[in-house]
Amino acid sequence: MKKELTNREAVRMAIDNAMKNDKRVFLAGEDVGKYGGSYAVSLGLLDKYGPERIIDTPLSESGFTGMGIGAAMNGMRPIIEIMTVNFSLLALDQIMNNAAHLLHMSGGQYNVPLVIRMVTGAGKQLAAQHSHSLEGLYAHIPGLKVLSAATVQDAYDMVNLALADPNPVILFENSLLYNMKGELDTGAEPLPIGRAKVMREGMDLSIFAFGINVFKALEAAETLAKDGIEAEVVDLRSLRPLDDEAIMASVRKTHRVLIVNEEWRSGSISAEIMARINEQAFYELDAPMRRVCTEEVPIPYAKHLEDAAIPSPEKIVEAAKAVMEEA
Amino acid sequence: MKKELTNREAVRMAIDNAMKNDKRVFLAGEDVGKYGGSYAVSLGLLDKYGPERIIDTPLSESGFTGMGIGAAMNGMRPIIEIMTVNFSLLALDQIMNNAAHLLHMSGGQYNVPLVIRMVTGAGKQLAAQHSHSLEGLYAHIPGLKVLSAATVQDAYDMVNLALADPNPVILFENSLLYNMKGELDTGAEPLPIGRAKVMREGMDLSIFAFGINVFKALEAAETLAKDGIEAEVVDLRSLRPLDDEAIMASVRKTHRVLIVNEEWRSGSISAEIMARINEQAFYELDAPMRRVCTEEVPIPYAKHLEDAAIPSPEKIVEAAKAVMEEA
Amino acid sequence: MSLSLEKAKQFYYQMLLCRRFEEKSAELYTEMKIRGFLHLYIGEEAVATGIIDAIEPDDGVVATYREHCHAILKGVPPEKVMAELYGKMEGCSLGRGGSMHLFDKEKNFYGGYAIVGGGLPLAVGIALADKRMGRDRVTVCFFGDGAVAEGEFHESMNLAQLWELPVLFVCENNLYGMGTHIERAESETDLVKKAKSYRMEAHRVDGMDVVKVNDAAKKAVAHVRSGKGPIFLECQTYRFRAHSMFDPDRYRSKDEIESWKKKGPIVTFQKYLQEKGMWEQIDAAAIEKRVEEEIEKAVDFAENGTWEPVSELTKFVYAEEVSS
Amino acid sequence: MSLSLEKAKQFYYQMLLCRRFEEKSAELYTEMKIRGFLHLYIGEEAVATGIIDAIEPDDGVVATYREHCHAILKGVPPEKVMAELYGKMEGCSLGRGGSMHLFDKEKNFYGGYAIVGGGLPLAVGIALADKRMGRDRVTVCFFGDGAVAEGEFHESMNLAQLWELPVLFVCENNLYGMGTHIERAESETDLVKKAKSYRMEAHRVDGMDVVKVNDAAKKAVAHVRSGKGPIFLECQTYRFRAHSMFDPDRYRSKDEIESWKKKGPIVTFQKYLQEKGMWEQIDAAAIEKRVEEEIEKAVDFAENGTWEPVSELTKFVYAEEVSS
Ligand SMILES: Cc1ncc(C[n+]2csc(CCOP(=O)(O)OP(=O)(O)O)c2C)c(N)n1
Ligand SMILES: Cc1ncc(C[n+]2csc(CCOP(=O)(O)OP(=O)(O)O)c2C)c(N)n1
Ligand SMILES: [Mg+2]
Ligand SMILES: [Mg+2]
Repeated sequence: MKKELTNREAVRMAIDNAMKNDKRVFLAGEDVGKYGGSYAVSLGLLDKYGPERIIDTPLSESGFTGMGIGAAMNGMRPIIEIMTVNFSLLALDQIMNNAAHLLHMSGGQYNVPLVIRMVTGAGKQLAAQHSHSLEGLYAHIPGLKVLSAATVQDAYDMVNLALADPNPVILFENSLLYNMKGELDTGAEPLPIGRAKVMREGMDLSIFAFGINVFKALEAAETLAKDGIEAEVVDLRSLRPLDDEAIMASVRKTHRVLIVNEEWRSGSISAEIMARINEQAFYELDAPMRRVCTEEVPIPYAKHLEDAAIPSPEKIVEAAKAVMEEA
Repeated sequence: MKKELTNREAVRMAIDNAMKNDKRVFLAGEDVGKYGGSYAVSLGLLDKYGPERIIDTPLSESGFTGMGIGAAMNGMRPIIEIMTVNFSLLALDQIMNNAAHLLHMSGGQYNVPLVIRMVTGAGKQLAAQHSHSLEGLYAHIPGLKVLSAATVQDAYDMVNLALADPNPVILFENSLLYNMKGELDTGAEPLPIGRAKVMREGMDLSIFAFGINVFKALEAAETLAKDGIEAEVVDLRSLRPLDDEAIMASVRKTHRVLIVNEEWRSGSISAEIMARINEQAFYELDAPMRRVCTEEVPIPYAKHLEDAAIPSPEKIVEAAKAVMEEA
Repeated sequence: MSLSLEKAKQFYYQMLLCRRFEEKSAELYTEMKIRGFLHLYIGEEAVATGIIDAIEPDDGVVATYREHCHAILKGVPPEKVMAELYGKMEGCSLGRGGSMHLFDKEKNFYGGYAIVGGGLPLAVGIALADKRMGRDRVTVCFFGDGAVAEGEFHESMNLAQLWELPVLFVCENNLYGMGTHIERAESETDLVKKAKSYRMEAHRVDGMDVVKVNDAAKKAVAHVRSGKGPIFLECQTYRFRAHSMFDPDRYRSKDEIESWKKKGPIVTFQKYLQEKGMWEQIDAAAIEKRVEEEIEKAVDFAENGTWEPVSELTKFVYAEEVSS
Repeated sequence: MSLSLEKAKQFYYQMLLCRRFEEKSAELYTEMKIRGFLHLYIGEEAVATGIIDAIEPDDGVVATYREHCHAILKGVPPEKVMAELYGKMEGCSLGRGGSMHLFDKEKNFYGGYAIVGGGLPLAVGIALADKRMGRDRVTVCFFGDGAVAEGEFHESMNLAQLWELPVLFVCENNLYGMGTHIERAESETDLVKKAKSYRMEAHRVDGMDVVKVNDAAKKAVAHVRSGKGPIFLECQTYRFRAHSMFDPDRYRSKDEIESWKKKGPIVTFQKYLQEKGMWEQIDAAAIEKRVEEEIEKAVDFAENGTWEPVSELTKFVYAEEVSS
């Protein structure tokens, strides 16, 4: 069945359906209940499922994330909402040392079917402590799967994919996308974890992006098209595992690469993608790869400075042109 | 003055001198005092400086790291020892959101002259939760400086460099190196933060490494030399900032690159180095770059599995040969 | 102990300044002059007013993201705070921090911190430095009831008491952490008991009554300054506005809010002054006028401020020189 | 309440098995058969013995890195524990975990955790799942006095009590976190008070006396199982050996250690049995022999175990199938 709805509604619908169909599923996090979710994602669910399954937690990120891990070890399918990725650092020990490592260190006995949702990204003038993008940090950790939704379809599908997965899955959601509308086909087979998606075909260069930057890249691609440059825009979707096959297929087609992501440049996931292309498709490259990332600066409050710090369609166009101008 | 001593003694001596010469310096962390330091680095210092300056802390990584930040904001020069990097995740919020961001978010008012020392690395059969290498994670954070000592000289110099720096500096120490002897020249001008060091000259390929892997790379280089391959081994030393100039200089000389580091491969600092070489010296490359990292697995306890997980001279030799065999 | 006329005027002026400053900020927020998160302190002014009055300019303050008033009361000029909310270079954090990150080193205002609980360990460290360096200073650390659930609260309480550091912990218990009532966040809602479980001296005070807060603060500061170790003060208060400008405030009743407004800090103080026969003497109208002028000045200052050139973006990521 | 002969034999056997198992492990460590960190429980056996006896096989246990005895007492065969210490595939964690990460899902042994405090939130979650799924189970969570300083302790205590979850928190207070005496780590050394500050029911018990521990545990487990919420038990005990095999044990006096050895759990229990006139009846020599045989068997088993092929290295990073 197809319908149009917002990203926010898509996530909510997926959680709602899961709660309805599987008694093992619960949602826990700060203000997911009575407040309705800090970004209103879970609005209305408390009334429907009650406080035993829509669990408002105290401000104890480490405690309630670890709680989710324990519940997952003991047969449930928790969805833990960490309000934003900025606060997830307080829970990182639990996520890395327990959720991600338990299966291995127990010799295969305890898998952790846990879903952790968190809001990521800058762009709302929330300054240094509330604007992080740390996708690459999480994608570095063996044992985790890491997804980032751009489209409404993925916002919905990824909740389901994550819940169906026997491993801990991190879902990144960008609050700036929550109000974006799109089409959802609830009957469609979801594109699995580990698969990227070509959002726009093009022969001249490949732009790899995920989350909100998919849209910035698409906008840039339109501008580039006016200058006769046909960019292929690939939504990476799955940051761990990365879809090497799709990435290399696009590189083999275009021979030129631009990566767009909102993390601080150094050591961000853009570096890993460049590394893999170097390893797997070196001879396909006609020019140095480039990247548009966030400047290496804690995000400033002032709008013009924040804008200057993060990727924009303009910067993408400029970088794409630079890639094209190389020998 | 030149003398031979161990890595552990070098670190201790540097701390000791700093304590002696600057009343603002103190050392705080778990068991740094009465126990003598979990790796005996600070042995004897409690007797010398008393519990006000050699401060045994409770198990409160976030609390005492944040304490160090506050003390640094208020005129002191704290050295915080986080027993191992594995436990530093509990303090990561303080390190990223406070130590690294304070100067910027205060508009330049509060710098944080804090030194954080931690032991890194695997190789001691300490299994999944006690064997991390997370240098790249820290090197990703703007506002921090990140150093990794391999030699006795650097073990000593880096403590001094870090203490003299007005910014928060993370010092990684590998406990497997603590007993290694080397020559220390206390009179020598230390190589600054941000500078790599060529440890062995070679024309055929560049091997970039840091910490314990410098020695594995040097060992591999000897083996390679027997097969007529002359590897240049570069000790990166400073992981943030990276010494782009030295890296590119070596690439321009050898045209072939191998990176060795003990982090999990994906998203490790090896990726960033590859990315920068792609960006800054793409046309200098004669072959795809390669890397020897830790396998993407939580470190297993069993020795043979742990050995198989982490870099070794044999793996480096093999990878170097593969780099050389390319077109 | 009765208040001097001078103090009475000062408190009334300060609370009114805070109130009007934030009312204006809210207005400017809807006009989109101010952006990001804006957390208003309206209803809680007696706490910061009473506490900060009890310390010296040389003493330090560590605050949260709800810290406009704390900054102003600590001496940060309102115009610099307003310019900060605008994101202008003339702001107290040069426009980099915004509402949640006000700083003023000169005034020993150690900043607003937006990670709940994140400021507490810093306060411990600032106090440790003072103690080690033999300085006579006190550090006041403000935080909310919600922060009490964070591990960092616990670690900080223990460290401060263990090392007997000169910190005054001020818990602004406004009953809610965002939309979560303390009853649903804490198994023990008597926060004084929590502090006592670290052997810390702890008191509860009516946070709507500036005189009571001030009395408690003066005693607490004297204790802390004398080297007897930290103190925990729970100030019972209430926020009249939503958690932030984004909050639709669905989780509490209008009645609850109204009943608290009746005991609001300004009304309460007014009643107190009337009882003491001081109300006429303070000349509220003159104060209101003075406040109005200051706010106007602050807004003007902010409006006329400059935007930092984008070329300066990466300034202040690293300190260049070795600080002494 | 007097102990049955059967129980007496069981406790003596269990404590001796623990003791000898670890003495053997220490030996094997010096022979380099066992590597990594090895944390011995010697001196503290009465705690795990008394507690774990009070729960059912279906109940869960979450432990620390000092958990050989907890695993064995929870039913993990000693040979599987020994094989794990060897790093063999036949180990209870297939050789991947080692001493600090023993696991046995079948026995509801949820594992050994090496990040101090890291197991507590898991215990909260395990118990939450039981409560939500309407299961009658109890989860016992062991941790040391050192863990009490970690933020996770605080967060977990609050969550467990707030949601009235079926967890029994057992604090093994052996006075030291590595080399740091509790007096130098906690501003309040009465740990029962800490638990009470969360409104949690809490008791202190002599952790050197298996009978007392067992009595307290039975009461606590009954309370927890009945749905009345969590309980905190502080067991006062002492470790006779160094913190780990790496620890030169410089931070405490020989005298202190000796004085505690005099009240060691096995000696204490022996005295108890003598007083009750049961000592002869339990036939200590037979038990000693049985234990010896078991240890031998465990070592043989471990010696004859196999090394997992290196090709399997990355197995168990991800679960392949959707678990049901
Ligand atoms: C670690 C962390 N978790 C969550 C948030 C989001 N958040 C901001 S304020 C707040 C409520 C804090 O309540 P309280 O401490 O009582 O302070 P108040 O806002 O009532 O003054 C929350 C959940 C945050 N900023 N930091
Ligand atoms: C978070 C963390 N910090 C530090 C360590 C290193 N460490 C291991 S055990 C230990 C002492 C723990 O003491 P306690 O909780 O009393 O348990 P005990 O060892 O006495 O049984 C320390 C500091 C660790 N494993 N985890
Ligand atoms: Mg509050
Ligand atoms: Mg202990």
